Amino acid sequence: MLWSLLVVHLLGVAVVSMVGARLARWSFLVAALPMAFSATVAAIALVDQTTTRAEFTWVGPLDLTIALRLDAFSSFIALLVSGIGVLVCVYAAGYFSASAQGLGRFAATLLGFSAAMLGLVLADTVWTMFLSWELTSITSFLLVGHQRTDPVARTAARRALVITAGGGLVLLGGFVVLNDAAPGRYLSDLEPVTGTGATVAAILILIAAATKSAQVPFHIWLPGAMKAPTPVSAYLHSATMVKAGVVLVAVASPALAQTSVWTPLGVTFGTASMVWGAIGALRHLDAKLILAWGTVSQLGLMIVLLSFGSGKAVFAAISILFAHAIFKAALFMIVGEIDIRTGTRDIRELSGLYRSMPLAYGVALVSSLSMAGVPPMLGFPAKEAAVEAALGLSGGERTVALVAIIGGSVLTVAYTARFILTVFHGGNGTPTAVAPRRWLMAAPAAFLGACTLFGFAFLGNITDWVRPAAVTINNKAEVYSLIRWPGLTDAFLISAGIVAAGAALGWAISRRATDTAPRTIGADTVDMSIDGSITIARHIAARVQHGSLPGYVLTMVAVAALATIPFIGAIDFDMITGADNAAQMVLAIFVAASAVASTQVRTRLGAALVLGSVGFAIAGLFVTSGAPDLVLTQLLVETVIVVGFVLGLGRLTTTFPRHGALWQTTRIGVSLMAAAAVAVGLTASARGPVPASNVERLSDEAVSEGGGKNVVNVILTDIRALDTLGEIVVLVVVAVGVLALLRRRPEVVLSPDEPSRLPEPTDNLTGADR
Amino acid sequence: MIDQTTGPSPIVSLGVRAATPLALVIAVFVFFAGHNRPGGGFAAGLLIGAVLVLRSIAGFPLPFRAIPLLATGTIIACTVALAPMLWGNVFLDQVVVEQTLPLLGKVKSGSALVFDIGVTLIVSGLIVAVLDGFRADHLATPPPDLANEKTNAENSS
Amino acid sequence: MNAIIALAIVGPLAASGIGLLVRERHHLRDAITLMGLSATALAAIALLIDVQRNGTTVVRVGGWDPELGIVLVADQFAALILVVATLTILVVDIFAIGQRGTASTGDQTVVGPMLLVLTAGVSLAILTGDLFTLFVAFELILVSSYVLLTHQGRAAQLRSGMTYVVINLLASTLFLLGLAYVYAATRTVNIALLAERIPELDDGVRLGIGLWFLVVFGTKAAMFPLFSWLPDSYPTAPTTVTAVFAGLLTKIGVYVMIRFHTLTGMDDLGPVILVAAGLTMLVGVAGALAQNDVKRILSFHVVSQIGYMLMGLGLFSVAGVAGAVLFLVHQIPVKTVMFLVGGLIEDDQGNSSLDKVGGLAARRPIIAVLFAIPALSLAGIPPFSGFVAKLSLIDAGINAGSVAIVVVALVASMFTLLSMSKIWLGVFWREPTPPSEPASSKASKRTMNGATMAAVAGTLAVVALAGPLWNMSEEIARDLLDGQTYIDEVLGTDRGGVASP
Amino acid sequence: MITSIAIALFVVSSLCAMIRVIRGPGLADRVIALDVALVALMGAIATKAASTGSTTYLPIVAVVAIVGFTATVVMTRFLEQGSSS
Repeated sequence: MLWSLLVVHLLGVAVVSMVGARLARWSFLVAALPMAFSATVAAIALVDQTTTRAEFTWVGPLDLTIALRLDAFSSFIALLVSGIGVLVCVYAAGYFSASAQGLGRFAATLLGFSAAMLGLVLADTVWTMFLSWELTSITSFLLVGHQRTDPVARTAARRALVITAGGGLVLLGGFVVLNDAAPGRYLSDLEPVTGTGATVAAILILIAAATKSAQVPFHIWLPGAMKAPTPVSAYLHSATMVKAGVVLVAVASPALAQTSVWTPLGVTFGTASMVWGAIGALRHLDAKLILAWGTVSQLGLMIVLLSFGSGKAVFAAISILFAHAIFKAALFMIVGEIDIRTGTRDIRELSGLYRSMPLAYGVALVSSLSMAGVPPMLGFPAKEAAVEAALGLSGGERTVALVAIIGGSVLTVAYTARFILTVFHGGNGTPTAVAPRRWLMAAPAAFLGACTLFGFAFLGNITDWVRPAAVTINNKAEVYSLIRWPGLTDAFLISAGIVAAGAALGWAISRRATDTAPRTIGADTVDMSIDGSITIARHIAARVQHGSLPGYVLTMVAVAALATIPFIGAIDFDMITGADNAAQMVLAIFVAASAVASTQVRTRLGAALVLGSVGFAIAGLFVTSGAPDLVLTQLLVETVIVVGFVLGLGRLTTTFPRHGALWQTTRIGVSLMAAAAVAVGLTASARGPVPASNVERLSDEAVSEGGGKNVVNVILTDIRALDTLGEIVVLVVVAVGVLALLRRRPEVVLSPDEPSRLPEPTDNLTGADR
Repeated sequence: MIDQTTGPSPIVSLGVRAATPLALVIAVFVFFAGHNRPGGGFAAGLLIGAVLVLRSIAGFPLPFRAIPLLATGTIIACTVALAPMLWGNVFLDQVVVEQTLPLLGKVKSGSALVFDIGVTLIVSGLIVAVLDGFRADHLATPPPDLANEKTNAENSS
Repeated sequence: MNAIIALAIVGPLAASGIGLLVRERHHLRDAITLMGLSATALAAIALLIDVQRNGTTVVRVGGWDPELGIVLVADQFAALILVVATLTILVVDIFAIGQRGTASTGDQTVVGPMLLVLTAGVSLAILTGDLFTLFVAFELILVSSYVLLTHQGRAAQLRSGMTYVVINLLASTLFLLGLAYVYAATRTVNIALLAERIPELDDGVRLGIGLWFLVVFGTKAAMFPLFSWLPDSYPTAPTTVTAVFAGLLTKIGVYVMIRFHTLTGMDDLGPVILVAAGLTMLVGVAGALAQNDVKRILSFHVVSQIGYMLMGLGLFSVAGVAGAVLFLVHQIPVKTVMFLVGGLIEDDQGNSSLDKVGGLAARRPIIAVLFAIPALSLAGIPPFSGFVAKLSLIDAGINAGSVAIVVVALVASMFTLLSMSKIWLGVFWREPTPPSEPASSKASKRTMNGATMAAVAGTLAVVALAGPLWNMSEEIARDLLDGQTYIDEVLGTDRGGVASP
Repeated sequence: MITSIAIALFVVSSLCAMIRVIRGPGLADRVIALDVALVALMGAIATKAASTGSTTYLPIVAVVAIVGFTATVVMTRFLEQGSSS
């Protein structure tokens, strides 16, 4: 059953992305179908209060299980996600013009996002949640950057991606730690844990939640994301994605609320966001940004309540989450409608809209009152519950909670008042010119407005839904309910004071004319640190990837030489003897002398010949060791190499280029290091005791099994014939390569201004000989 | 000083002609000697290669193309590697046959010897390829007009 | 099974010989290449099935005793990697055949045979139980890849080919020296015997050998600070070649490193490997961020991702090594796909520079999807294969208490995503740029898209099979770290005369 | 005894030639010197073979003779061309 939800969504994504190009904006209506289906399923589960689960094991030993659970809490949130999704889709069909491009893709992505969000809500294991979490980041990146030719949208999308996906990695760390600390299989039955692991997990999970739910200081991506088309803002940035952090905190709190950091850190995040978000909402001039900052503030309130985690607080948080989703989606829709119908969202240019857009005004007013927590709107009992919750705490927590909630709420009322006053009542009296109403846009907003209004009438039913949801998080939430008229309680008096103070403040601020649009503090910092890390990366890359082959070779040789350090201690000095006989000694000295001499020869051919003499002398060493086959091969190979040099040298300059003294010294130094390293390595590894040599056995079996007296030959053609087979194919490839490379006229000739990365400058490497 | 336009002197040419069969005989000897003495397919291949280098310098055209030689060598070696499996043995297993050949007397030859033929073909093929690739014939007959060639190259690039 | 192992190694070699003979007849040559590669891939699959059912197969080549001759060992690790590797090469070859219809230049006659030799080298490197044969396999891989790298004969290719071949030949030289050390100390190059004898050596010698081979294999694997040859050479090569290189070559280095360093009990090198792993991740990803061309970005990612596998190895725990094995399995197809997509972009636009290409998401949505899946996988975003692999490594890291490397891994992941978004923003968004002229034929586009899709399907298969793959990886890791299983399998439990004195 | 002296003399002459290879100064000097060194080496091997009756090293002499000759010819050819262009 639960899988079918996701399957239907994914099928929808496939269908919409295939036929979307033809359907244009009607593809949103197709995309609404799966959402409607899951909304129905969620609603049924909510009303029946049933719990359904589904799971499949992906990688058992890693605890990688994908499990879904539709219970009181998740069906409640899922209903919000899918229900508002349906409305947003309808709204989007009206929002976009018939000629807009790429709507099929957009609708498919929106549906994909909805599926991810559904997964996140239903997740019952950490990895299900993480998977959905990351998918929401990715799909929202695509949605925010919908206007892909607009650089501002691209930057905003990148910023959102970096912050939310970065938060995702923090979450990954948090979940791994949590999995270790709290070895429960399902999120729904995590036991409370404490200790270092739990504390680390708590910190990481709260940070992750803060990035997603746009909590200060991670909120900076949210205002930028307003660049997205308004349906996206209405859906992602009010009702759903930003709630992901809240859901995470809610789900993780049973396990982690006992840790010492949980409440302080969560409350800090939340309070800061409440205050700073509200201040932002009071400063900005773009109606949509005002709402976005308001969202930051409201989310802060939910995080504060969930962080306190008392029964009342959880109950209040879920109530606010519910109310907020409804009124904020409606408000975004209205702002989008204003944008489409007047061509602007700047509050300085809007004038007298309360007359020219009466329906929108009505909906906005209802929703705003709900946001401010004024009866008879849904927001009122929710806010009331929050104040009650604060009053229900004790000691220092009570003070902190009261100050935070009262302060935040006053500011909330203030920016709400400012919003209504400036957007609808502002201006010079002459109403802004307004295009005709589009019913597809107006209807969903109106529906949400009605919900806010009628929700107040059906508080009993809503309580029946919210309470079990809250109980899922904290089983002490049982006793609370949303109350229409509480009487003159402390909480009510406080609420009344909040509204009065906030309204006055809002009115005062809305009178003040501000001319310059404020900037989002910190957004530049993010962009700068992204660009800055790219710059740093460039420096690092230029350092290590300098393109000089001799440099690479030197690095490699030096590293190899360092690798022989452990050998030094293992050298057995007693074992070292001189030569076996005089000839060996003479030849060895000669080899060394020739090797040194080869570095002093200025002409290439000369160097080749001197190296040849090294080879011949080594053949002599083989003679003294009684290895005739090696002598033969060595001599042949040396000769062929010299001949090859002669043939090839026609293409190079005849003399070596000269180098600076420093370079020369470095090269000599590294060469000596390499020589020492090889000597050390061989001396050390040849120390005893070694297993007896198997040469005897080799020569016996070579004759008996291999049928040859020449052991070397038997080794080559029989015992290790596979190696020989490999090596002769190497020769074949070399031959083919020689032909392929040299027998063709080169397409490009090295131009002199290109920096050469070759070890030696060459005049005619590519062999332009025809 | 040799006249550059006509290639090497008749003496070199004659010397090379004389050396060719001699070297080839030695190559055959070395090839068969390999089983019990220094030598084998690799040395034989290099010897044949040396002959080819000599001939090439003396102005004789190369008698083979490299790639067929290389390909044949590879196929022979691989066949020898795989053949024992037809008889249900491990691959690259050795099959020894004893027989008497003219001049060489009693020779114990096995699949290793066939394998060695592959080695020889490939080694000499490599040398042909190198000669071909480096256009060793230029060493024998220098381009008619080096200066002219250079200007052509510059014009075309 | 003996026949199948032989087929996996000698088969492609023989096919390359035949391919060379008929190299001028394009269709025949392509058919032979395709057949050779398919046969190898089928052999690999058969091998994996057999190993699953009947356990490790050991072939004593030519019937010689392991003390003297060569053994080929098809254990689970080898069979698994062989399957992934051969399938990858097969897909790339199909892509290459499709590309033949495009404007790409160069001597195409040798590509097929060289690809076959490369395959044989890879098979040999994976299957061999002998350190010297491993050297031979490396040589096969090196020379064939050098020819593949430079066969178009462009100046930039020749220049980077020089870097490639010089560094790798130097690595071969170091390998030979390492063989000398090993043989001097233990009188054998058989890996099973080494697994038995190396741990008994004097600590100095043992660590010296371990470090030395770390340098050798590290160069092949492009480990910091030995990776510089890779980003210089890969981007210049033709697409198909880079795809194979990126998918396979460095991974073979990692494969042998995992095998050698675990079997010979180099646990005390763990910290060194971890430091190298962290630096590899960070420097690699920094390099990627700095680039402005798709292929160059991807090349640096090859380096960066190596760090993750090294991390798994460096932990020297069952979970860590298993994570490294799983990461290896995931990386091979993912890296290949990414470069194939780079090839598709190049085919469409004539180049892959972020500054010159744009708007592909609108014009060629298929390419966008084909890019997005492996890109997300690379960044470790679930549900793609990279996530499972990365999760297993991070889990192992935390369990081992190596928090520093976990943090580095996460940070590197972050930057990986950032650089992927850089490609996305540059290539797929922005104003569309006109396609290159002349456009490739429909048929060749279809083949190339099809091959890329098959490879993407491969990466998705890793996702779907993550469970069984993890179980296999864990078993592999346990056997590697234990060592005795491998020794017994290769040498036999009753080894009268073979035992070391 | 005689054999030893003969071989020693061959080795000494070979070494002398090698010194010429290293010191040069001209390319032609090096080429000729390398040839001399090879011939001396062949002489030494042949003497050894004659005195012991062992034929083990004889193929080497034959091969080295042919190959050494080839190498010298090639290098001469190269020198010739180098001087002409």
